[in-house]
Amino acid sequence: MEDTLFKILDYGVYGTAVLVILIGLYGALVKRSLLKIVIGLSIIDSGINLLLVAIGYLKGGTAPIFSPGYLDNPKIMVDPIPQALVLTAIVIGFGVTAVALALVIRLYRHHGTLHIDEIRNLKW
Amino acid sequence: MPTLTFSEKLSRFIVNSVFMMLVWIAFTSSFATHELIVGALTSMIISYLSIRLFTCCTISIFNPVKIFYMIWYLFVFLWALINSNLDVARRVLTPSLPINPGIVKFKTKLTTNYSKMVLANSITLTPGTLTIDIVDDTFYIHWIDVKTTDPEKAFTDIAEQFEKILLKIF
Amino acid sequence: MTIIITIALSFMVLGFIFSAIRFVKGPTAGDRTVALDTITTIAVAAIVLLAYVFQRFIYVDVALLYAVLGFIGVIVIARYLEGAL
Amino acid sequence: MIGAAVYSIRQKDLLYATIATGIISLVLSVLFYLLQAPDVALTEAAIGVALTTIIFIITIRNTVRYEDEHDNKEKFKSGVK
Amino acid sequence: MKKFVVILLLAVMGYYISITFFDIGFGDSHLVEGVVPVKDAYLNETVNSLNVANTVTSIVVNFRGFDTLGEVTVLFLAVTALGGILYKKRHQAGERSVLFSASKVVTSGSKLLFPAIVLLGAYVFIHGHLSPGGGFQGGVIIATGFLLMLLAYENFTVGHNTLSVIESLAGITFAGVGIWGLIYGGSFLENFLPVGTLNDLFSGGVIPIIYIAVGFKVAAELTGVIYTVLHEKG
Amino acid sequence: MSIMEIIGGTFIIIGSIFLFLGALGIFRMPDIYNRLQAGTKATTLGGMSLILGVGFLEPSWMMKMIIIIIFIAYSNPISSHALARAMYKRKRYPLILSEDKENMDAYSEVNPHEKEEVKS
Amino acid sequence: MVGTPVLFVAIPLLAAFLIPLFGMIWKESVRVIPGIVLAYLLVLAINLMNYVMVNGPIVEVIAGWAPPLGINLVFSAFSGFLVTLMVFLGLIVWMYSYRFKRNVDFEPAKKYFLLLMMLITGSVGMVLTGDIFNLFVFIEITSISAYALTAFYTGRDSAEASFKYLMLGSLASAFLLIAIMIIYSQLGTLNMADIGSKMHLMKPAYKIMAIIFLFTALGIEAEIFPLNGWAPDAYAEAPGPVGAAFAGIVVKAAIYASIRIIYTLFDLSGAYDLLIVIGMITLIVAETAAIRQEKLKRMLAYSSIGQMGLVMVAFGMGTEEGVFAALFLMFNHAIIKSLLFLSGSYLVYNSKDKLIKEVNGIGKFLPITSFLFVLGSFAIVGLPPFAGFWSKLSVLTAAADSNMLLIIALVLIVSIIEVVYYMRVVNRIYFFKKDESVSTQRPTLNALIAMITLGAIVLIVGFYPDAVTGFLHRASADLMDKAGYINDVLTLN
Repeated sequence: MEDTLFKILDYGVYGTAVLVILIGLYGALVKRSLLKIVIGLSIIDSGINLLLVAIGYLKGGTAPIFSPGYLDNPKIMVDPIPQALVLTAIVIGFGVTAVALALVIRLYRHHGTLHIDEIRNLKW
Repeated sequence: MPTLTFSEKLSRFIVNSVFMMLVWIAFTSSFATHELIVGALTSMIISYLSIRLFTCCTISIFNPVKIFYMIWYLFVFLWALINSNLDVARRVLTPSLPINPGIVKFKTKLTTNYSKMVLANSITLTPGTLTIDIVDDTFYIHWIDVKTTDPEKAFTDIAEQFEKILLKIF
Repeated sequence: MTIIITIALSFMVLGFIFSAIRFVKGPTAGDRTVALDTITTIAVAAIVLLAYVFQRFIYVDVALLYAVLGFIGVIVIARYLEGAL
Repeated sequence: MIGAAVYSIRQKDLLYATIATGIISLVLSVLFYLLQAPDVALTEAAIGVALTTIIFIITIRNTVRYEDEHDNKEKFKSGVK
Repeated sequence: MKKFVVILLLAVMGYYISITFFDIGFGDSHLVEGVVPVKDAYLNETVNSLNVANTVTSIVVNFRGFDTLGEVTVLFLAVTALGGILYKKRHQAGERSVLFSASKVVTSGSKLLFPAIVLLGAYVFIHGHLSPGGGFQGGVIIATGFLLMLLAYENFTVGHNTLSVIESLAGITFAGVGIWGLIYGGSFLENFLPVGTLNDLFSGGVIPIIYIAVGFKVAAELTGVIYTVLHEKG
Repeated sequence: MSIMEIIGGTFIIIGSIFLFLGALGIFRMPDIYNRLQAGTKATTLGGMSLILGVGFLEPSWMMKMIIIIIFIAYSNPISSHALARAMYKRKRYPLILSEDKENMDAYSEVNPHEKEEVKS
Repeated sequence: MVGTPVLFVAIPLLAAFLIPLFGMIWKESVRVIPGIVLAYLLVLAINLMNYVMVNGPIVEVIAGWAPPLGINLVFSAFSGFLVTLMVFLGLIVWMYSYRFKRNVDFEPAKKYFLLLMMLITGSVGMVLTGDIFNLFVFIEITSISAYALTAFYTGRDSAEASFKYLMLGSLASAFLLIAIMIIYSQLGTLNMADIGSKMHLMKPAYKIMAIIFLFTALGIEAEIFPLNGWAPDAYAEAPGPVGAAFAGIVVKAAIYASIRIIYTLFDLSGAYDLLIVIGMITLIVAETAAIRQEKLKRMLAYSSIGQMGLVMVAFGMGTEEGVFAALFLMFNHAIIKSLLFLSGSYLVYNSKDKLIKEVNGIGKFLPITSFLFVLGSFAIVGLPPFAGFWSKLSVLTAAADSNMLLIIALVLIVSIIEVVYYMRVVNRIYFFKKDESVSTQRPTLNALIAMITLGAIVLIVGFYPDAVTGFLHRASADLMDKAGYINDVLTLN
């Protein structure tokens, strides 16, 4: 039972994460709507978080929580550090998304559109 | 927001704290002393802060008769839920989709908001019906297989069994 | 026991697939939200079942959270569709 | 999850894209859970289930719902925005 | 044309990232030979000298507590930035976030559920060192409860001053505990309380205190975010 | 295999079948209200029964399982009710198959129909 | 020793949480508290610098765990020098913007000063930290403050500039996280010294991937060429003092981080060549772009990017003279570019488009401000008696020592371009006729004091360069000493 589960997880996880990152990048770079760009950025964040957690994974491991019954075997626990980092990264990503959406609202208030070609006053 | 007398506040506070405490014990699933102390403190603080919000019932809810009716209601409700699921299964699995949907209405005798809410939830989970709106006393029900459009008959079909018990509880 | 859990999980995966199809097809926003709601419930069940598979009681907290908060997301969308927001 | 991501990028209606991000978050949370990271799954669940949705939806309410500007004008004329 | 170039670029990038990570390998130790990873030390110290069950919590709050301080600050800054970006000279009179209340089912339901959600949040951050979860998650849950109330009622308000007072007090608690550790133990955020026994509610020394402070702070901040954003009328 | 395991396994199988049927119902039903009907009921009971089954397999988990069940049973109907009301206000009128179109839609006395059907 | 380096982060954070509370009681406190904090930090920095000059670097440990486990802060001669510079500039910017434009109202003032303080704190944290993930957190603190400050004015384009910055910034943080994870998956640690000591074990392919991602990420913050799209817009649309803070503080921190990574973490020799090539391209592109600008602040921004390219080139030489020259350039650039931004924003105070032609003949109306601007222009192009001359000279000698003749030629050509566009502005200030439609604004007293302090420093360093070169030699020696750094951090306890 668990073996089949691990086989599914095996290489699919990295593949999924990389694909999600690429899709998000595509959305952020190609789409012309500001909201789509923000959605793309948040998708990139998801992909990165998945990648980070996948790095800390250990086959047959269990969560690094020493609850009763799991007190004396730290060897089978998955790596806790990437999880701690991802915790931080998720919260930071949320903050950035909120700020980005506030900027989108303000741009709309001034320009009356979200289309990036009509907003572009400043040259790159 | 209505102003509350002291006794009302006290009774709400007690009811609220007891419920919170039960929920806390369910969350922790443990009877260690520390957990119970912290749980009691937390539930008291929260119930004190939300004393205006949690207005479901007074201390009289601990009356044994009411508790008996509550348990009975639970059984009636579970029976209806299982029935409704068999009903859904039958409809979904039949290739021709035997449905005849429509919206009917009926009036209820319940007065408080909470009892209406419980009734609406029960109706939603029982065979073939889905509450769409409550306007004052009138329930508007989406019925997957309309048997009658007369409010009285619809009431007997859909909600009577629940309302009888709910009237006793609230 | 293993075979029972395998069967249950495969049923859930099938359910997920059907909901996903409804999500992609669904003509209105409401249909898509119904699909989201269903997927949330399936996820709650799956998380509890997997907690049993992994034999860790503390994992159940995740399911608890989804059970409590899952419907708030639906209400957000419903309130927007209602025109209240 | 990949499907939901592709969908939310390709969908013209931003509301549907937002609901799709909800599904991405849910699947992501289950994946974290499978990778034995309940802490992260809990965080992703708590943030993704309602908070992200509400800020996206409020932005949509304050701006436009359709990616294509022409669509918006059509909808605006017929009174449903 | 631009699309094509971007896709090509992404394909190249994706190829290189993929081969790197596939080469690193999934699900087993991929360290360079002869390196002792930090995680072993973390796992041992967590049980043996801190007596905290959840290693992730001990890392987030104690070993790498500085990151958490920064993270809380990021949220605080996000609230400030939202206020700054969406600032208007004066609010129009009668401006409401939600136009009308929801139906009776939703209002009564959320009224009943609200204390339970807050209790769940409290449970999550009080038990942060024993079970998954902690300050952030608990705070987010409480903020979601407030979101529910704000959505269901047209005239539910949250005191803006109360929020900022709670936020400031919680932040001061966090930084103050850190500075107390500096004075008492010699380094910032050092633990100065007895650590208790493993898997007991009162264990882990200073960790639960910090997590409770973080919980209050995150709850106040996110409620502030929701409140600010809800009152923004385009 | 003890008696508890048999009970738990039965509940789990029943639950998963109902979850699947709920999803199938969402897939097959013709309009949003019927989908909500199928979705809410079947998934609620399915989830409840499956979680109860796990509770039987591990009796010490029972209390938490019951609280999860209570929350599911409490919040699912609320959300589907809110969604149904929102869709009606959004002018997505229910599909009516029978001849008697006037009486079959009682809710139209509160929210009168408008001619034009709008894509939502 | 009077304090520990952790106070550089802890005290501003404590103050940031206190400001809303005090703001309810006494409204002026939202302006006063950041000033007090920055002044205290300056005193602290100077004290710690004195200590470090005598006793060697301070390594501070957080939460009582020795470095591979806990996070550590390093206050060495190099980082301490930059911290002192940043805190000093922060104080100047604070004094300048005490009652600047929108800061008069209570709510905006509260947010402005809070964000400004956090911007400085984040940059200081970036310089001090010895942990690679902590670096990420501080970068995020800095960038969020920067996004909000860029969009601080409610004009049309400020939000656009800020959005552009935000987009690139989030890509940067994504890349940074990927790089961190590649390194972590191989070495199992996040501490910079620990990574540095184990880096030779890593496979070269991974090293290249990691350094590409790291460099892309930090390059966005440090305005390196293909990634500097955000910079001119952000500089031009942000409030004047914030532009100075960007040029003087944020970019310095980003440069520090990338240099620390290349010098201490990695042992790739190709990285130095990469630095030189990228720096040269940045230099040429930015300076040629600067000459075409019509807006004053955009011109200054492109000039700033060009200077950063020059700093990169100097670091890329890899010799101790090169590092010394780069540090000298950074110091001069921080002081002079801040002076230019501060005085320049009074020159175009009331105009809407901030065009260069609007400064015509302004020398008669604002004599002191114009004089300071001209002083800054002369100094930055490297005319002999001013500060910029010595730094350019040191770059040239360092290049000559390493036999890099191409760099010498390049620096000379670029200097000529700089002379052209700066002298154009100076020419307009003094020898053109005033356009009557443009109204001028006299600087307030605190702004004047701030600008004059900077001008005085420019003059002092110009006539007496030995005032800083001692520190700089010490700092550059410190940067080159990789083994010493690793030893200091890892042998704690």
